Amino acid sequence: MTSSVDLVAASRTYTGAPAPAVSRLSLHVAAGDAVAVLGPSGSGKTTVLRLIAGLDVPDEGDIRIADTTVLGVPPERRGIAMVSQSPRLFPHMSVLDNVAFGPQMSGVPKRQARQAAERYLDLVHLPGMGRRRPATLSGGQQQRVALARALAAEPAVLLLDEPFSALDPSLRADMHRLVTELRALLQPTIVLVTHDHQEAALLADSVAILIDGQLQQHVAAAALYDRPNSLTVSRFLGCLNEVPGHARAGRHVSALGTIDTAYPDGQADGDAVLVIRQEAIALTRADDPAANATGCIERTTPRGARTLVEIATTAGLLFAEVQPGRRYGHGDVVGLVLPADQCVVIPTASRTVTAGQVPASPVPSGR
Amino acid sequence: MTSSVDLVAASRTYTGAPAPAVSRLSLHVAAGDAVAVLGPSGSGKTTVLRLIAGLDVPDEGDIRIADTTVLGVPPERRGIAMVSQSPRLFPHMSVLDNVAFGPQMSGVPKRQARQAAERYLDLVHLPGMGRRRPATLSGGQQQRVALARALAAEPAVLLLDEPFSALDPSLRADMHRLVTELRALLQPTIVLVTHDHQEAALLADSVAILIDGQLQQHVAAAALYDRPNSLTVSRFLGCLNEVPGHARAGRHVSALGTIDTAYPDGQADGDAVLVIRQEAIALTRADDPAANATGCIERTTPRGARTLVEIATTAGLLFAEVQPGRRYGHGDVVGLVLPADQCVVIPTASRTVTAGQVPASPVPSGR
Amino acid sequence: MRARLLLLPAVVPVVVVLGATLALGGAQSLGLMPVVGEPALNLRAYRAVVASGDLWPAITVSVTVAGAATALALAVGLATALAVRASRVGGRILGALAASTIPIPHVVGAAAIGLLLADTGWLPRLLGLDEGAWPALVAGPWWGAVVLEYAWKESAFVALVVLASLAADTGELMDTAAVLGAGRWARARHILLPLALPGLVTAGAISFIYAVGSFEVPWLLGRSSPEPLSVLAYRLFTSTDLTVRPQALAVAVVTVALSAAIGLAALGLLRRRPVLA
Amino acid sequence: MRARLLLLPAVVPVVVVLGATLALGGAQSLGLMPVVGEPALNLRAYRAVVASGDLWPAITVSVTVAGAATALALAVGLATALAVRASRVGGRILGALAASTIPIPHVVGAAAIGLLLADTGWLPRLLGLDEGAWPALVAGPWWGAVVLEYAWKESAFVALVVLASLAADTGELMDTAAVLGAGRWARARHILLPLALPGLVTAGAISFIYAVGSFEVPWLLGRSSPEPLSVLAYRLFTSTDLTVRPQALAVAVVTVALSAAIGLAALGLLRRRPVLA
Repeated sequence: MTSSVDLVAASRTYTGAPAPAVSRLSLHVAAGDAVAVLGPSGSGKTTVLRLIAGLDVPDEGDIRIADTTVLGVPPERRGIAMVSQSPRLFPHMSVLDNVAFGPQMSGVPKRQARQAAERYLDLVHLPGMGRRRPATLSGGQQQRVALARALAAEPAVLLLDEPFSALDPSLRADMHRLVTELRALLQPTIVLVTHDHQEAALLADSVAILIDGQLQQHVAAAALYDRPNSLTVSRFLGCLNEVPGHARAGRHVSALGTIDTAYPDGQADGDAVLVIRQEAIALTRADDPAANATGCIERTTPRGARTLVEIATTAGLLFAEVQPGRRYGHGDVVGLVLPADQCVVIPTASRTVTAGQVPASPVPSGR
Repeated sequence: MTSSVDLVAASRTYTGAPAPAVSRLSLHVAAGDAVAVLGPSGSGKTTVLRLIAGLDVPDEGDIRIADTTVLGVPPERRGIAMVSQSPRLFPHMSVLDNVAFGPQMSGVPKRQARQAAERYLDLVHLPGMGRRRPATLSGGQQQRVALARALAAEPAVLLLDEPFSALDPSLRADMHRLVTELRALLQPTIVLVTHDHQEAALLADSVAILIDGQLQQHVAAAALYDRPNSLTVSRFLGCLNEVPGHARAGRHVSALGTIDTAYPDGQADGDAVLVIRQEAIALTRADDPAANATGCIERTTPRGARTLVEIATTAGLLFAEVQPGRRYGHGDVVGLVLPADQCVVIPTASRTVTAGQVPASPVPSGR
Repeated sequence: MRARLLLLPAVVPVVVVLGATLALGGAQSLGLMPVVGEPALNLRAYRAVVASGDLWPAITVSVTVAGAATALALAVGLATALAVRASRVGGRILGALAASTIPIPHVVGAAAIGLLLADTGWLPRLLGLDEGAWPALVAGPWWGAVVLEYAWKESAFVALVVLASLAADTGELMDTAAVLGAGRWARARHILLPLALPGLVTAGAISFIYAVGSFEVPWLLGRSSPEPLSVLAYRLFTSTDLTVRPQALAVAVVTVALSAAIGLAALGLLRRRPVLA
Repeated sequence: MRARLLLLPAVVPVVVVLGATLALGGAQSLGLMPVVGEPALNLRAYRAVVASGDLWPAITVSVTVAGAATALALAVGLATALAVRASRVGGRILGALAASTIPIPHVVGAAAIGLLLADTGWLPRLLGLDEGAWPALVAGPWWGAVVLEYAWKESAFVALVVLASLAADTGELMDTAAVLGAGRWARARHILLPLALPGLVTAGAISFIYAVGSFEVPWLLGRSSPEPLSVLAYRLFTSTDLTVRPQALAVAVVTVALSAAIGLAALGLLRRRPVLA
C-alpha cells in the first residue's frame, strides 16, 4: 500500500515570477520512508508537494510514484492524500462524513466508509466526535480530523504541508506524538514540508534542505546539524559561529589559532570557514588547559532556560549557549572548548551566500 | 510620557462562560517597565489587554493608568496603543496614513502627522514604504507598520498582543531585535501578552504567568526558569522532571537518593517534589564520583542540534537534554549530575494540578 | 443607549411605510376602510375576487411562470458561476457579460424579447420560418417569452450571488477533494453544489419574489387572460370603479403573503444547512 | 479545454439575448429595420424624439427622481447598516425589518404609498389636514411619492449590501482606531465610511439603474407630463402607430446608455479605491 516517490530534475516557474519556484529538483523517497522538505518560506516547499499531488505540473522533469511517471495522471488517481496548514474540512459535512469522504470516493459503500471513518477518528484520539460539525471543533481538533481524513483515504503517499505550524506549541507536541504513533502503525510514505528544523528532525527519516527552489543537502534526520555542506545551509540551520581561515592536514588555522576539526583526514584542506554551533561550544575557566581559545564576555541573552553568551575573541564575536545556572557578567574572561568532532570546515569556494544571518528586511512570503 | 499600569483585583466573566476569563487579578507595571503576561491559549491573557485598553470592562476590581482609575474612560482617551497578532492595518489608507493616524487623531495637522509617520517608518526599518498600500506588503512588513503606527501615537502604555506569533522564526527574531532597539530608544511602558516563554524572557523585565485566568507567579525575566512556585508553573514552563519525596534540612530524599537542593536553609522542608529542568541535568560516566544517580538510557529524541535523552532510574524516567555530538544507545548506563542550585523543591501541598504534561486532548483555544 | 438613538432615523421610515402598507392595505382589503359606506370587518373583498374566478388562475399563472423562470435562471446562473470558477480568462469575460445585463431595465429587456421572439419577430424572420412553424412564445398559452425574459435577466443575478457566496477557500476545498480521490463530477456534486446552495436559495427566492411581484413583463409579453397576480392587482387598483379597490388590495395582500411564504421557506432552508462563517 | 466547453450553455443565452437586444434594438432605432419602408442607416428616430420635446424632459425627470431616491436610500441604508453593526439586539430586529421589505413588490409598495400619501390618502386624513395643507406628493410637481417609494424599497437593499460588503474584521479595525485615539465620530468618518464605500457605490449604482429603468412606480404615483424615460419608451412602444416604434427603441437605447454610464462610473469609483480582498 505504500509507494516510493521520485522527483526527477523537476522544474517549475510560475508566470510572472522572476525565478523558478523549484529548479531541477531530484529527490527520492523510498516506500514507507518519511522525508522532510525543510526550507524558509518562499523556498518552493509547497510547490514540491503540489507537483507530487498533481495540483501543479512541472515545466520540465518527471514525477514518479511507485516508479511510474504520473505526469498526466489527475490528482484523484495518484493514490495520495494531503494535510495542509489549515484543516480545510468540508464545512457542510459532519466530521464523520469528512473522514469517510476518501473511502466513499474510492467506491466503498456509505455505511462501511463511515465505519472505517470511526476507526480513524479513534486513531487520532477523537472517538465519538463524528456527529459534530467541523466548525464546532477547536483548531487542534480540526487538524486531527484532517489527519484522520487523509489516513482514511489509505494513501500510498501522505503529503503534509506545514500541518502543525498554525498550532500552539503544546498542541504541536501532541500532534508530533500522534504522527510518530501513526507512522509506527500504518507506515505510509510521507513527504513533510516544514520550516521548523526540530519538526523535520523529529518526524522524518531524512531531511532535504530546499532554499530558493534548489536542493541544498539531503541528510539523515539524526545527522541534520552534523555536517552542513555550505554556509547557506549552516546559517539556515541557525548556526551563529563562522571563523574564516584555512584548513591544513585536518586542522583549521585562523585568528583563533589552530583547531582540530571533524575532518582529520585533510579532505577539506584549503581556504575554508570553520563552523561550530553555539550549542557545541563549552565555556570553562580562562586558564583551563582544555580550552582552545579565550575570550571576554560581551553580552548575554536568555534562550529559554539557557543563556546565549557573546564572547569577544581574537577571531571576532563567537556565540555559546550555556546551561541553566551559569551566570556571566560583561567583561568576564572565559575559556572556550571547541570539541573537534563539532568543528565543521566549509571550503571558501562554496561561499555562495548573500543574505541569511544578516538582519535583512523580511522577504514576502509567496508560495 | 510613560505611565504605570495597575490591575487591582480585576475579574471578568463572559456571559455563558463556565469560568471567569480573569479572576481577581492584581498586577503592577511600573512606568517604563515591560511586563510579559505569559500563559497558554485560553488563559485570559488577551482579556487582560482588553481590560487595560478599555475594549472590555471588569466586572469587579479597578484598572489604573498613572495611578488614576480609567474605569469609565473610553479607549480613545486612555493614552494607549496596541499591536495585535494580525496587523489590522486600515486597508483603505496608505502605509504612511496608517502610521499618521494616531498623531492626526490627537490633533496634529496632517502634514506634521505625516512627517512624524515618516520618522517612525524609519525606526521600524521601512523607510520610503509610506506610499504603498498595506496589502502590497509582506506579513512581516505589515507587522512592522502596525508597530510604527502604535509608536507614532506616542502612547503612555504600549500593549502587545502576541504580536509576533504569526511570523516565521527568522522574522520573529528580527522583530525581537527591533522591539529591544525601540525600547532602548523610546522607553514606553509595555504589557506584552505571549504564549512563548522565550519571547517573554527576551523582551520583558518581568514575567507574570497566567493560567486559567489566575496569576500564578510574577518573576524577573532573568529568573523565569529558576524557581517555579508550583508544579503548574513548572510544567507550563516545559520542565519534564518531577521526583516525589520529602525535603529535610535543605536536602531532598526520594527513590533517587538524597540530593542537595537550592534551598539549603531548609525553608521548603516537608513532603515535596524535586523539580529539575532537563537542560540542567548533565550526563557523565556511570562511575563518575560527581554523579548523583545512575540510570539506563531508554530512548533518545532529537531536539534541534541537541538530543533529549530519557533515562530509567530508581525514581522512574528522568529527562536530560544533551549537547551536540553526544550519542547514546538504548541500554547504555550513565551517571546523572544534578547541580544543587538547579534542584527546586515544591511542597506537595501546592500540587493543585490536574492536566499539563499528560498528553491531554487539546483545549479549544477561546480567547 | 447612544447606539439605540442612532437606530431611530433608520427605523422610523421602514416601520412607518412597512407597517402602514401592511396594516392599512390589510385593513382596506378587510373592509375596514371602505371608499364608500361604513367600515366593517369582513372578507367580502377576498370573496369577491375568488367569486370573479380570477384569483386561482392568477395564483397558478404567477407561481408557474415565476417558478419556471427561477428554475431556468438557477440552472443557467449556476452553470455560469461554475464556469467562471473553473476558468480564469473565460471567467472574466463571462463575469463582465453577466454584469452587463444588470443595467438593462426589465421593460427594455421585455421589449427586446418581444421584438426578437414574436410571431413576426426578428428571430423567426431571420430563420425564415412561416408563422405556423414558430411557437407562440409572445402572448402564447405557455408564457414562453415571459419566462425567458425573467430567466435571462435573473440568471446573471444568480451567477453573481452564487459567485459572491462561494467562500474564498472553495478552490482549496476542491483541491483537497481531488487529492482525496474525487473526480471532476464527484467534486461538483459533493463539494461545489452544497457550498453553492445558500447562494442558490437566496438568489432563487429573491428571483421568484421579483417575478411574482413585477408586472410590466407579463403585461408586455403575456396573454391578457388569465392575468397573473400583479397584473390583476394593478388592473383592479387603477379601475375607474372605486368599489373594487378593496379587491385590488386583497390581491396585493395575497401576493405579499405568497412572497413572504417563499422568503420564509428560503430562510428555513438556509437555517437547516449551517454554513461556515 | 473541458472547462471552456462547460462555459457554452451559460454563454450562449446571455450572448444571444444581450447581443440581440442591443444590436437589433440599436438597429431598429437607427432605421435599419423599419416596420414599413426600406432600411437606411439614419438618426431619424432620435431626431424625432428630440423634436417631440419629450426626450430632454424625460432624461431630466428620470435622472432627478432616480438620483434623489438613490441619495435618500443611501443615507437611510447606511444609517441602518451602521446601527445594525453598532448594536446587537436592535441590529437583529432592524435586519429582519429591512429584509422584510424585499418580498413586497414595487407595484404593491407604490399602491400603498399612493393610498398613504395622496391628497385624499390615509395620512392626511389621519392627521386631519385640509387638502391645501398637504403637499402634493402623489402626481405632484416634485415626484415626492415616487422618490419616497424607491427610497423606501432601496434603502433596505442598500443596508443589506453595505452590511454584507463590510469585511469581517471591521469590528477589529474599529477597536484598533479607538485605541489609537479615534472617538466615535472620527471612527465613523475615517474607518467605517471608507470601508462601507464600495458597498455604497455598488448598491447606489444598482438602485439608480433600477429607478431609471422601472416604470410602474412613476406611472402609478407620478405625473402624466413630463414622462420619465421608461414611461415614454413604454408609451411609444405600445402605441398603435407602428411608425413610432423606432422612436421607442431610441428612447430605450438612451435609457440603457444612461444606465451603462452610471454602471461604468461606479466601476471606475470601485477601481480607484482598492479594497482588501
